[in-house]
Amino acid sequence: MNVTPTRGIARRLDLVFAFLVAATGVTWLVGETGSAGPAAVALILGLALVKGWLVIREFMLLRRASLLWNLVVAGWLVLILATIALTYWKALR
Amino acid sequence: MQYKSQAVAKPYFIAALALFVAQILFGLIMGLQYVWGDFLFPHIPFNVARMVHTNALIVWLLMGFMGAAYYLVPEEAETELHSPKLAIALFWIFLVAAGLTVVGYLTVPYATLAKVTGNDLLPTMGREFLEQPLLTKAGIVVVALAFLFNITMTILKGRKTAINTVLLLGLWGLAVMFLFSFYNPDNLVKDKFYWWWVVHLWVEGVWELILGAILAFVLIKITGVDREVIEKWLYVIITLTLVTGIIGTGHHYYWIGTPEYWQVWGSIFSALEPIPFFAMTLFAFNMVNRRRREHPNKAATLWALGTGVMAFLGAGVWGFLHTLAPVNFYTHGTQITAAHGHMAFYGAYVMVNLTIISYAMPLMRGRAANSNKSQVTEMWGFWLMTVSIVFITLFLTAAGILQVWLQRVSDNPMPFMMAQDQASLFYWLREWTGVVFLVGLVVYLASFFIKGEEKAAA
Amino acid sequence: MSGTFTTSTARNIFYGGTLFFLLVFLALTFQNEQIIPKRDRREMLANPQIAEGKKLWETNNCIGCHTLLGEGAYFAPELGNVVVRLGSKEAVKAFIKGRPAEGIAGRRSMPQFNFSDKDLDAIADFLEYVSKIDAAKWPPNVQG
Amino acid sequence: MTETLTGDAPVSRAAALPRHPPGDLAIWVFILAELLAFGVFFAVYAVTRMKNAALFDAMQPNLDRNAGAINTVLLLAGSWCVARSVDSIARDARPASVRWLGAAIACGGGFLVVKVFEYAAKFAAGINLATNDFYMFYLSLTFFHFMHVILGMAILIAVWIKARAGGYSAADHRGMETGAAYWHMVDLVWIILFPLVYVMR
Repeated sequence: MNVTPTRGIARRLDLVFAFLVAATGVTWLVGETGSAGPAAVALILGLALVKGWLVIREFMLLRRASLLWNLVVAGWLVLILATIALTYWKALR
Repeated sequence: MQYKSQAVAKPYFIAALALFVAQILFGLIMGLQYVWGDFLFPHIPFNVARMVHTNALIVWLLMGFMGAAYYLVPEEAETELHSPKLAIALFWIFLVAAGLTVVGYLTVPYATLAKVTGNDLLPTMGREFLEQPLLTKAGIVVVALAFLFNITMTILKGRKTAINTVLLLGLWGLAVMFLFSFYNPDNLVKDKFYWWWVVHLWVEGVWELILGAILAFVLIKITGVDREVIEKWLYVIITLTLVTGIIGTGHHYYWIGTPEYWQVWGSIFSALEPIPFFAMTLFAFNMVNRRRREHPNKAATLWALGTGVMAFLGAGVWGFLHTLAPVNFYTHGTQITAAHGHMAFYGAYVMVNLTIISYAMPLMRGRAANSNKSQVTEMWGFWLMTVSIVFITLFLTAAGILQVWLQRVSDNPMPFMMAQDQASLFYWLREWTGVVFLVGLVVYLASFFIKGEEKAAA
Repeated sequence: MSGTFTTSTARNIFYGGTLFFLLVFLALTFQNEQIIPKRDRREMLANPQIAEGKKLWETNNCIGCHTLLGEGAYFAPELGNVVVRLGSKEAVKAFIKGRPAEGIAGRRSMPQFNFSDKDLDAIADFLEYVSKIDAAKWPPNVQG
Repeated sequence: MTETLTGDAPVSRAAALPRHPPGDLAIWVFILAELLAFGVFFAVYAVTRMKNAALFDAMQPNLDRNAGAINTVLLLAGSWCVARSVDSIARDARPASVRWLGAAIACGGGFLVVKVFEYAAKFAAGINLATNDFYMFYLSLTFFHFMHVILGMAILIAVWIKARAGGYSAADHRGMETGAAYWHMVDLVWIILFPLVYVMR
């Protein structure tokens, strides 16, 4: 209990959580205002990227794992979001 | 061989191989009928030859699985079989029932067979792969239950390893799913829907547990790699198999009157089905590379590695080729399906049976491995059969692509029979390759009779 | 700490994962049963001829050569849409009836089953019923 | 060659293996398989939407975005609680670890309740998997995820029971890390699902 670095981890987790909730609020707001179009989609997909990254690194603790593991899981996240963005963009045209 | 009762596997393996020969002979008849339409007509029409071909396959694979179970369960459980006498009795019951069924197929018209065997009581016949008369189906259930009783009792009194647990689960699943063969509603959509619970959930479900268990057993024996390592990979692979394979059933529900959502679910999950097969190939090669002993039975090692590769190609790659709904819309029910079926059955289930037979038969005949000469002959059989099936698959794929193009895709779709005529070159090539396969099978069988310097049993 | 891989965890994941995907599959099956009444033309089964025709279809092992909605053997034409392809039930019956007992020299030949007119009616009714099942626009064209 | 034949080969291999994330490797194989399945599902959704953008845009406003957002927060909170629980056990703060786990399970339960209300409204409107392509995907994806939440909760409850019995310690809590990793995966998937299905237009 008296080891400072581990308390630091708890605080770090709290901050990550606070950020995740705030980001979710923004995404919700985009939905509530009925915002459509590339800018709104770029915003929510960008937020999803950051949220996913934080979950992977801080909650799943991949920051303790090797680069390969990070590449695989984060690569999944990037690939999916890129696919979504690409199909959205193509549907616009 | 460490336990006397393991020897009951021997008649099962011998009968399996005999039925294998029958299967191939009837396959050649059918192949010829594809290009020489009235060959043996009306005495052995195509549908009869096909019943014998497919049912002989199913029965011999089951015989092989049972033999494999009788062989490996006592060794895994470290105890004698619960009842060797029951195993032998069941063997004869099963063999006679299968023999009588084939005689029935060949000697009387199918409608007559249906009538005299009481199909009116509970109509179950006349559906693909489930053509067996009611009596035979009931016989299969009885034999399966008695067999499972024997195996389960053996495992209960002995050591419970991952291998015999997975094997037992696969065998019980096999028996349970077969019960759906008794459900045949008038509603064709429901009939087809639950028919797949037997067919798909067998070959892309519970049979793969049996396959995995047999392969893991042989790999432990021939490589000497730690059981712990092999068993945990076994669990991982069969997890992937069932995770993808169960919902993968949906790839049969695209065009049979079932809702469109199956096109999405079926495509996604069946597209992932190659993964466990790929994992299995990696696993087999990895274990052999990490081997801690040089087992004298090289032929068994070859069969084990071959199972991994060919199952991946046949079930994995050739399955993936036509599993996505937009592709399957054009390929459904064509020679593409036949191509996949041939390589998948050979690569997964024929080869795993030949793997355990190759490993266990020498031991049951009192030696660790066959003579070098015998093994070389067996390996010739391996290569002849395996290369043949690859070419049979390629020719059928070519025929299928042509068929799809002419009959389904082109602007002026050609009638079925005209399109078939266009593909006749490929059917001839397939038939000749089939002859080579038969030669391979004869060479393989000949290896059992070749003597020479043998190594004593360990 | 990292890099562990235990048999017991692998085993638990196997059992849990299998059970899980089985449940998902059963849920999809449940939904399937709710939706197919709109697609499978079960109301047509009020005509007992169709069940009789299906039985004749089965006990003569038609599936051993033909496909029905794409399933079966690939030796002879698809029959799910045969009533549409030949134009009428009468044409289907005439075709079945007209098969020569000794086959056609050198060609793939359909056996002469010697069906009674009543049997032929039942078979034609069954094939008509199959042609009306909503098979998601399959086959791609009338040639099956 | 000789090295592969010697008994100690696996040990030297283990040292060369990449540093794995916390938890048992078996769960990570399973997680990767699940991510792949979800990933393909998302991609198929995206492509179908691309081809039917008008239908998807017309249908999407019928979804309950509030419920979706609340559920997002519940899953994030659940994930956070589990992360705090693992952090607590790493400091050997066992009672705290158990409490955090309990909170995570409560969040998961909250998710399920909200989702059941959301589904009830849709089912009452006669919507099912055959209604149209949009609802087919909406129901398929959310239901598949819903089932994962249930599975994740089953795992968390098993971990919670063991934790209460004192089964984990700072020295050995790999089982808890294993369950935690799976639970975070369920959260991660929803982080994409929510904007994709409920918001993007």
